[in-house]
Amino acid sequence: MTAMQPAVGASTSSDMTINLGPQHPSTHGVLRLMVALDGEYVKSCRPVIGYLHRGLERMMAARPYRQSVPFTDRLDYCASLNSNLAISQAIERIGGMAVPERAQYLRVMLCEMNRIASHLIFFGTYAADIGATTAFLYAFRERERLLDLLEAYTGARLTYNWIRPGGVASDMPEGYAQAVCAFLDGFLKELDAYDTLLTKNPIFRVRTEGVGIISPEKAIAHGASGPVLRGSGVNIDLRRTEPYDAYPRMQFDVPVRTEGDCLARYLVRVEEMRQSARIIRQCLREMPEGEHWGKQPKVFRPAAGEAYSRTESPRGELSIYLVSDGTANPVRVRVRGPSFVHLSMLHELVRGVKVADMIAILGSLDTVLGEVDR
Amino acid sequence: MSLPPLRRPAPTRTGFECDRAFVAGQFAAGVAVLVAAIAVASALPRLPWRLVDPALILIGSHPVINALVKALTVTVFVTIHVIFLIWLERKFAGWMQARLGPMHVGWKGALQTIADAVKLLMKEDIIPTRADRVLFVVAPFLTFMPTLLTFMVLPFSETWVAYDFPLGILFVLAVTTNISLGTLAAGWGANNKYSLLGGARACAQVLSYEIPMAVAMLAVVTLEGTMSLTEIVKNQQHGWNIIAHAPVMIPAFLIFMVCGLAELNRTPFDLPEAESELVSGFHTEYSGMRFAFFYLGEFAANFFTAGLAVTLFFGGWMGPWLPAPIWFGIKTIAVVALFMWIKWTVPRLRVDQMMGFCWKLLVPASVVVFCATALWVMVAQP
Amino acid sequence: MSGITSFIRGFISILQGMWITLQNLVGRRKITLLYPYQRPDISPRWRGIFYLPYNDEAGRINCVGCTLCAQACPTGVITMTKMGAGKHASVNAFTMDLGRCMFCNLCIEACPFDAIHMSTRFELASLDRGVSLLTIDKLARGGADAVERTKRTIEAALEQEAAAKAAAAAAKAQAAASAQPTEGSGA
Amino acid sequence: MAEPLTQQEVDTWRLPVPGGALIVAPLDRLTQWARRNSLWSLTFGLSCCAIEMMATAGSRYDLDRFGMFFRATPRQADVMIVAGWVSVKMAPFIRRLYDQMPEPKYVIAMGGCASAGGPYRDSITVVKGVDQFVPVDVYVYGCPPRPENLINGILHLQERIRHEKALTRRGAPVPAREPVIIGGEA
Repeated sequence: MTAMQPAVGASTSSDMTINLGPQHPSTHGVLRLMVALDGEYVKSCRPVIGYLHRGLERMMAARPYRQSVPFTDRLDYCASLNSNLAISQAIERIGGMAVPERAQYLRVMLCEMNRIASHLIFFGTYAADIGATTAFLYAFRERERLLDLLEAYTGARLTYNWIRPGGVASDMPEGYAQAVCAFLDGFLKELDAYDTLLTKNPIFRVRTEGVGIISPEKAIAHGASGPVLRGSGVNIDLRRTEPYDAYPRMQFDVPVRTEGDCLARYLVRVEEMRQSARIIRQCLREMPEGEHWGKQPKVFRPAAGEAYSRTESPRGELSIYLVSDGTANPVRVRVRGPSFVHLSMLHELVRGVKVADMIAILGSLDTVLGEVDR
Repeated sequence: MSLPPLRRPAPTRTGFECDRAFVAGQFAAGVAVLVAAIAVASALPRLPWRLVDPALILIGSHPVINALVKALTVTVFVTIHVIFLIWLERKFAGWMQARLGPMHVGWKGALQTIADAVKLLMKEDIIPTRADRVLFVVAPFLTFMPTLLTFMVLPFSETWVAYDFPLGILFVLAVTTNISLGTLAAGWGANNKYSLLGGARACAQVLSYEIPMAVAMLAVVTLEGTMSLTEIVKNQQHGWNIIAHAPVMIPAFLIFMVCGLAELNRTPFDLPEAESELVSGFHTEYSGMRFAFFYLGEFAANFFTAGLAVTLFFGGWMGPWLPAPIWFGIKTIAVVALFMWIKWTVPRLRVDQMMGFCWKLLVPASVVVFCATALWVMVAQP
Repeated sequence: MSGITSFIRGFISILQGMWITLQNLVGRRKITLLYPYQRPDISPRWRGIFYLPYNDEAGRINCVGCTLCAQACPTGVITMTKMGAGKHASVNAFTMDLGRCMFCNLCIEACPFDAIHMSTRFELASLDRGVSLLTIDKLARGGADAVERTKRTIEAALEQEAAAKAAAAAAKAQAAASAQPTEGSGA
Repeated sequence: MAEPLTQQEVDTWRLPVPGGALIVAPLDRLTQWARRNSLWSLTFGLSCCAIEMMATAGSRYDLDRFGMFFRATPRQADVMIVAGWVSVKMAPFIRRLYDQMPEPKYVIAMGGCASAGGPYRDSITVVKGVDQFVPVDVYVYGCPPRPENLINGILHLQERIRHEKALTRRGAPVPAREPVIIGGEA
């Protein structure tokens, strides 16, 4: 990241530098923040990253194309299927594979289910950051029900590796659509209860309203995407502006809020869960019969060239860039992670706020460190 | 999704073979030692005690012995009820969060707190190298002792009160303020930045919220015309304060509750130990038994604050059929449950919001309530 | 005035929140699974530790040692050494390194002989790090016995094949020998 | 606390004092019992496994049943669950956190990465298992392990504490046991 920002005002003896992290309950992984404090006020903040670095891009480049999919599970581990989709799309583009229509619907359904799971983690951890432990456990209760469904389909709870180049690894089990619909009915009711518990709570509102305001210009200038961008009033959603898979046929609203503060980002995510539920229902209703798996070459050696895929992960624009030289392994894999971009805004956002606000702002950016460090 | 039904496996844990004879021998030897000890003890009365008897009678009527017995009773009571309260809090939190809480240690986890206490007792005791040793060692006791002292004047019934102090409320206010001294000592002594921030927050918080709390209590004093806690309860014979004088006492009780939450560092005001910000706040560096004392003090204060609320607003030990101390216990636990309920529902305030809430809202409100009570006394009472 | 109304509204919403927690406290069923005493509802598709199924009819495990699974694995979990040859091939050493495995299912999909399956076994805790290296005795259904029987089956088949080959060769030689005189005579 | 005594325990208590076992045995047993039923864990998530660790603490699996809950500070923790891969940059911090924990302390390596390097064993930046720099008591394999699997590891740890001389730390060796993961049945 950038060098340490000059402190606001002159340094005095009352300054105190504290290390938040790498082990700290609210850094969501192993982020380290070197924070200069003047009493309770943050004078400057310098994020230190790299504690989860494992050379993932290089590891993916050292393996045949299709073997890099399981590694993307561990890229953004809150939303593995969305990461699977990003690399699968890139591989399909570089190899010129087609995806059957049913597989497209299955992909959209899986991604939206994972989006709900990911936003539930955000909801829970954000509530815990603000101090509401019970909301955290309620969110995880609903997430368990969703994970049961995902487990019944994919056979894993967190790292699915189920969206593959050319389609989806298998079709749905019998009676799955009814089970998903039953879950969604209960889930939407629960979501309303959470609104009452947390969103309407005056303490939660005073903690998040007007805190960490990102102006639309700033969001665009930093390359923010996803709920952070839409919380600032910029209506860009890749599912709508550059639709892929079955998204062009889906009816859904893109929630946008103009305030740009922590509450706006939170509300955008909560509303996105409702829209995801809508998309899943549409998928289940309109899903055509057919193959879940396209025709694939036995030995995958794409011609020399490059491909770039853009997808809308729960955190924002997750893109993967592949370069091929005609051999079985890619020459270069590059991941554009939204968390990394959002984290780069942190030091500007937290200057001059209180420690508690810094935690609220960091939580509202919803970074996943596995994606930041790669 | 047809999934297999739940299966209940056979118990998996098995014991190991052992030298039963040896153990039996050891136990027999131990029993022999015990029998010998009992024999010696039973022989003791046959010794020429007549020579010291008058001295014993003299000491037994001595006020110091009397006081020691009472102090010991209070300490034992506090320890035991804290063990119960911690279990209750964990079960309460568990049920509220759609889970079960402690389950496998004793019946429904009833022995959980005892296991925690024994474990904390056997843990390594760490004093950080660059800590201020004196402050670090003294701080847990500084937070625990004032709470223990306050139990002295808490009336469990008309007779079950260690010392019926005529100025009980003044005593309570004077003593509880000292808790912040302990937290500040802990925050400063540990030489940890999180502790320091937590200690500073705790001190500011407790001192600020003391004012509206005191004013709310003074409203009760105005109503009752006495500062003795026993007298206050006795005056509520014809109706609890909160019912008989509802227009002024309900606001006073709300103010008292909010300030009580703040004094106890419970959730809307748990900034001194805010986990997501300050790791563990002022007790970040404490381990083992020293940490247990903080816990003990916190839960004892919890019980005391609830007991004070019951004494001031809910008629203390008054109640039909059951004995007085049991009524007091039931009411107090109910108020403690209310504390827990609030704690597990709401998020946490920011530090400036917390101070603003106190000085901009609670202090004026408490003064208004106090004046209203004075008016109420003049108008409603003959 | 708006301050007072917003304060009252906030107070009411806190009460609403407390109502929700109260409902959970007394009303709703707790979802806790008492795990060591109750077994979880595990999906039949759950990707647990894998095993080599034993084919009772053929008297052997299905694996033929083609290393397709090892090639499909992104992390090099599987190593094997082949035993036998041609149609009667199997493995006599097949190790799986649990410490590397991502449970990604790629090996199972790569296998053309249906020789590896994922089981729903999920209890993989141990006091010993060494257990992560699973040998064929532990992977095959039926354990060392199955491996031994596979070995015997393969050896028997190989012997049979060798015998058949030898017999064929002998027959050929005999035929050649019987044909030689005519050839010789022809020459 | 009602199980028969082990030979090992009995040997430990052969004190030259009459009634030695009567005094030491209950104390030792009590300490073991308290330690294994009150394993406070350090809030320390690294990566994917941390999400599963959170799920284990969640309502469905509820670690609080075993008296386990998460403390944010190492001073009040008994067990460190290392959940996720450990990079070379992170390893010194884990060692430091381990050093800051008071004795007796235990470590659970959760997931393949923390146990043995996991899928990243080829990567130059990932440490090949946390037992390279802290003593690990229980290895929980899986990628990531199910919450039940983690609870299973915790039960193993409780079992291990049951077999150690409680008044000292780690005196008795852990008795040989059937390896858990092995065998073809599922």
